[in-house]
Amino acid sequence: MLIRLSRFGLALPRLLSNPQTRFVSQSKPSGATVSPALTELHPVSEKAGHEEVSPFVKNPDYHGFSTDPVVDEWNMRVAFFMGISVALVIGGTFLRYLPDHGMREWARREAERVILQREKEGLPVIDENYYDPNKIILPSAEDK
Amino acid sequence: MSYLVCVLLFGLMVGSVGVASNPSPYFAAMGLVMVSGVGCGVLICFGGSFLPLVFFLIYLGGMMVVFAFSAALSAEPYPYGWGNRSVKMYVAAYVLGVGCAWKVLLGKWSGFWGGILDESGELLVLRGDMMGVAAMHDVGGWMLVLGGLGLLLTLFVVLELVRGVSRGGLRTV
Amino acid sequence: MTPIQMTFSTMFLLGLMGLTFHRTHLLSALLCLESMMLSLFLATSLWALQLSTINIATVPMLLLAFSACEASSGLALLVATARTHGSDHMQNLNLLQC
Amino acid sequence: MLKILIPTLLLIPTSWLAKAKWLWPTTLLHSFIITLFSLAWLKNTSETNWSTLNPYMATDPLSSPLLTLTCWLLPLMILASQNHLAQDPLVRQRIYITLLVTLQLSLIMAFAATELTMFYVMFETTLIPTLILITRWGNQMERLNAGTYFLFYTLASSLPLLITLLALQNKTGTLSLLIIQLLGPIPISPYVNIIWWTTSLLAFLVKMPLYGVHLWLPKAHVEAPIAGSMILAAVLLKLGGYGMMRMMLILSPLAKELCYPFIILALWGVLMTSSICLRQTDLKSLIAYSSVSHMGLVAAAILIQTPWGLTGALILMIAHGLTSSALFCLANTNYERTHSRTMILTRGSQMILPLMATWWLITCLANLALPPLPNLMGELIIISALLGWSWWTIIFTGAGALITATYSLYMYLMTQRGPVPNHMISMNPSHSREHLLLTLHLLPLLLLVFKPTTIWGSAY
Amino acid sequence: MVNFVALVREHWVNILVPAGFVIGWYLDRLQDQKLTTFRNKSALYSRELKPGEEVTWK
Amino acid sequence: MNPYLLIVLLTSLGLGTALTLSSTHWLLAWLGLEVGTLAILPLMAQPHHPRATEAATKYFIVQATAAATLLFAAINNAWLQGHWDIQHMSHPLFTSMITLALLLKLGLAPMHTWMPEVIQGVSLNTGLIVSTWQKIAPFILLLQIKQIHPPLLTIIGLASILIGGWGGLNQTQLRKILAYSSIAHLGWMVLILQHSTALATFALLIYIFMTSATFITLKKCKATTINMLTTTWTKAPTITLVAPLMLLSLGGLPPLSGFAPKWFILQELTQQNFIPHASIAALAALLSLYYYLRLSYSITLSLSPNNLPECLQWRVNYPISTPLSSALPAALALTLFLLPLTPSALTLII
Repeated sequence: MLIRLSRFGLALPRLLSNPQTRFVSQSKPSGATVSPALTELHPVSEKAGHEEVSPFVKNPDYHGFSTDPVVDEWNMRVAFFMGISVALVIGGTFLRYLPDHGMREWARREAERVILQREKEGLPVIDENYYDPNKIILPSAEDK
Repeated sequence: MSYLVCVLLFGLMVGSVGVASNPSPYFAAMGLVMVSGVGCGVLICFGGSFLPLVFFLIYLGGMMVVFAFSAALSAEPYPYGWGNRSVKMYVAAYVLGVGCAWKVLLGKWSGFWGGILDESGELLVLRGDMMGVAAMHDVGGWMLVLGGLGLLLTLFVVLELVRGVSRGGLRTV
Repeated sequence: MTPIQMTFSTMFLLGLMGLTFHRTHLLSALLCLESMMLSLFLATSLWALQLSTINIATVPMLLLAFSACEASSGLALLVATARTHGSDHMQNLNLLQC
Repeated sequence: MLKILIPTLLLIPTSWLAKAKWLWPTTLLHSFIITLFSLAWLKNTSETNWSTLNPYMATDPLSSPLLTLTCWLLPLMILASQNHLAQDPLVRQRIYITLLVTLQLSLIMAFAATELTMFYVMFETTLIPTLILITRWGNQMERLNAGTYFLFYTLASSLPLLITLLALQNKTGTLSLLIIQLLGPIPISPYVNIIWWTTSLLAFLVKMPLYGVHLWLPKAHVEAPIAGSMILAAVLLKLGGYGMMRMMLILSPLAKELCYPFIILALWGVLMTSSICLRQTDLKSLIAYSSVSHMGLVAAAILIQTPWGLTGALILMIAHGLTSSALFCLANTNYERTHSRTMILTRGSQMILPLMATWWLITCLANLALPPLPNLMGELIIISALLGWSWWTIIFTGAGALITATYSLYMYLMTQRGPVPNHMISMNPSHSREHLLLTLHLLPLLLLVFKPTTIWGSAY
Repeated sequence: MVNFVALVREHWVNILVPAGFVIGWYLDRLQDQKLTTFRNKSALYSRELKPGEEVTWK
Repeated sequence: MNPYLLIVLLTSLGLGTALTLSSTHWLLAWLGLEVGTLAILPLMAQPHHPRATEAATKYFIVQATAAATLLFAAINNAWLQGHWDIQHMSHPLFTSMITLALLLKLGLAPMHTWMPEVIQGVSLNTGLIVSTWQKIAPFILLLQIKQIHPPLLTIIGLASILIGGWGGLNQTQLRKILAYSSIAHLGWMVLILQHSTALATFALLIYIFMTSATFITLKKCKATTINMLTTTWTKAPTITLVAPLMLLSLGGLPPLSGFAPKWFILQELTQQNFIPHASIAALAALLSLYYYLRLSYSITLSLSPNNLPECLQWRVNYPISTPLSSALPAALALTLFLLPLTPSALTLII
């Protein structure tokens, strides 16, 4: 998808022969009435100078990596495969299924479940006696 | 005897002030001659005989010739003597300084002459200093070699330093 | 401190001050250096004479030899400087200052 | 630990031995492999928080997100620099990659070090590659000035730290982070205490940077090449925050009141730098000042030393690392086309590069902390932690958040909307490389929304 | 076959980083073993491992 | 120069230092220093142009004065205490005098002014000898005498670090910059001298490695001013790559071996509770770092495609290969990569 979107600019090389672009008026210039700002910036006669040549002139499938089309293509493949498929997808999966360290997630889920349950039963969310006092075996007085 | 030594020591310092007070090299060399002559006398007073001889020979015989030659080399038309104003200032300052220093330290002598004057030495045929120099030649092996090496090295150094390369030359001021 | 020690110390310091404070000619600087060495020679030989030891009497000889070396190299430098700088004025030796 | 370090080290010979043609794909491939392996650091099964232990290095929940961020940044830097370096001779491209790899190596060793002296040495080691990146591959003449500022600000503040560390070593006998947290308070006089506290934290506060000692940062950012800006914003600033968190551990019982001026300065800096952003004309400088403002929040959060503050600081550091790096990439795509950083000259990009405008929008929203993103998570936690510390801070944090939103919007509107200047009419369309680059910045940010515990540090 | 040789000559550098990973993995394992030499022998653990029993660390 | 003579002179240089190192008697130490001074004079004056002669003269006068002062103090000590042993000097006045004389020989801060001028006047090879080999003998003497006045060395050390930094800031001549760098480095050694002689020796060793690498590099590029450095990349590209690292190592940035002596010295100072001294020294070292940084800017960091801060030379000196340049790789390796090895290297010295 992204690759296709980047070809959005393909129309430009064709336009380069003509300094007009689609962002300026597309109506046919009638004789000398080219927009003055445009002629000032891009004098028509001087376009063969040392200007930057768009890499799309040489390689219409340019991906921004290299001027050599083969390397460009391979570099694009490597980058997308390693970046998206490997690093993001495999890495994301790895991170998603990391073991629950110290059972913290479990504890949280359990707590939420308990809260929902207690709310349903109309009990207070947390009892003031966290442990059931009956179950706690206190040392008897003579042990001291 | 000690009166003579006193005078000689005074002479040493006068000579030093003469060298240090920045006169022209002519006069400074003269001061140095005076120092070395008086120094010779001091050594003799203290009972040496061989060392003053060497001293005298080297200084007055060897060194002074070279210094005089060099002084002639860098001769200047209007030499500053000790009578000149800036030199006089220096002389005064140094004499004052030396005087003060002596005055301050005068009370703190630990015995006037410190060591002993070797009076009994006159009975001996061989003097300590002569024997010492003989000992240097006899057992001082490597030190002697070292001294010779230093002198040889100096020969090379001097030859290399004054070697004329196609430019430069001896000029007067 | 004995007067003798005081004397050669004064001589040495006079020479050092003369060398340090004000010199017009390179030659007079060398002469000051020489008077310093001379005072050292006197000091060592007086020390040797006072102790009347044999071995120490070699010290002034070596000192004299090396001060002669020093003096002659100094004079050689004087000649070299006179060649390159035209004279032996100390103020001419200013090519290397910032 | 060596599982990552040795491959990273071997990336250097790889970059020198690779065939000229395959230089960039090869290094990219391998840096991604290293990145993938580095994710394993996030798996922490130890009971004491420290894992992947070896005698000098270890990871814990505090350092592992930063380590992973470091590793994540290397392929992105390689990806981002390809166009910038296309004109350079081959050898210089190789040197450039070597520098990036060296930087990563020293950063990994800095974040993973368990010994404070080693941390310090590695902290300083990062200076040299960064300095060379800035001053060699920067564009303007002012880069030399920027490099000097960068080096001297950092060194002048961190040399006292070295002496402090050495003195601490003499006092306690160890600088190991594993042991030093178990030590009791160190007996020193209150007067020395003040100096000690200041020198320990000043290095990191300058590196963060704190408002007032931040002058090196905009210069360095503006002049650095794209990779330099990215790594500087994403990781090097975080070195300051990380160091502070570590040093705070030792200093914690001491000098409670000493942090007041610094907190005030940090919060005031949030306001001031974001206001400065509002009237910036230079795009990269704006992003740099926005970094300063975010880092001010982080500094304040660390200085109050509550668990929430530390968690918020770590989340904000990671999120800001990805966001500001993405912003610099976007600025660079504009710069490579228009050769200008002045925003008034690069208006209206939405008309020319519409997909880029989407990335701009998402990144700006991330920068102003839009709800689901970790940026918001971090800022919210920091703001509430500061609020719990003192009510008055809400004035600064609230106004700061407001101005942050304003300047993000200003940046977006300034670059994307408006009339297209006439000199922008023959621009290259955006490359798939750049889209990939931004995807790789923003997707992790989005994915972190689903599992923020990876970057929460040890406090959850 | 020639093609394969050419391929190797062109891309042999790709072996470096994986090789580094293997070396690093091996060294890490050595290190772990060294650090945990006494892990299952300490007074805290208080017994030797039975044959075939899993170690408690990992 | 005649190669036979060169051999004689170089051997004498070695002999002088060896004599000083092996002596226990002040006279012999003095003889060694004299031999060393004499032997280097023709090497310094060898091009026989005015600057070389002038440098040789200045060097001679300073060294001869220092040596004479040293001997004067030794004789006075002998008069008062009756022995000439180097290691048992104990009279406070004359020990200080000898220390000062040795510091003058080394060129430390209040007595440093001869050093930049002399180095500036001589060729790079001789400069290398003057700033490394000639430092060894006085330095070892300094190590051997007992220090009576601790603040003396501390003050002189700190002053040297500061002045070495300040002096180099405004220079455009490489040799003067290197002379000031030498002053600053010696300041570090003198600062630690009274606390740990092993560390001082170690710092001297590392300083010798780094300085040799720098001098040989400059010799290879035939560069004597900062402007001449800007064309290094045309002559020696590899050197261009390594030079900034070498300079930053001189400046003492961490991963390079120049950091090691500073680190250990600071550690020793903090251990002895001289924390303010350590801080001043560490921060003063930043001053010298500034000019190293400036040098590396003009060598490498502003290469040709990017814009330059200095004017380019219009004439390119081709790199030359001296016998010394074969030592460059070793010196460079020692300059850059020694830090991880230094703790064990230090145990070799101690």
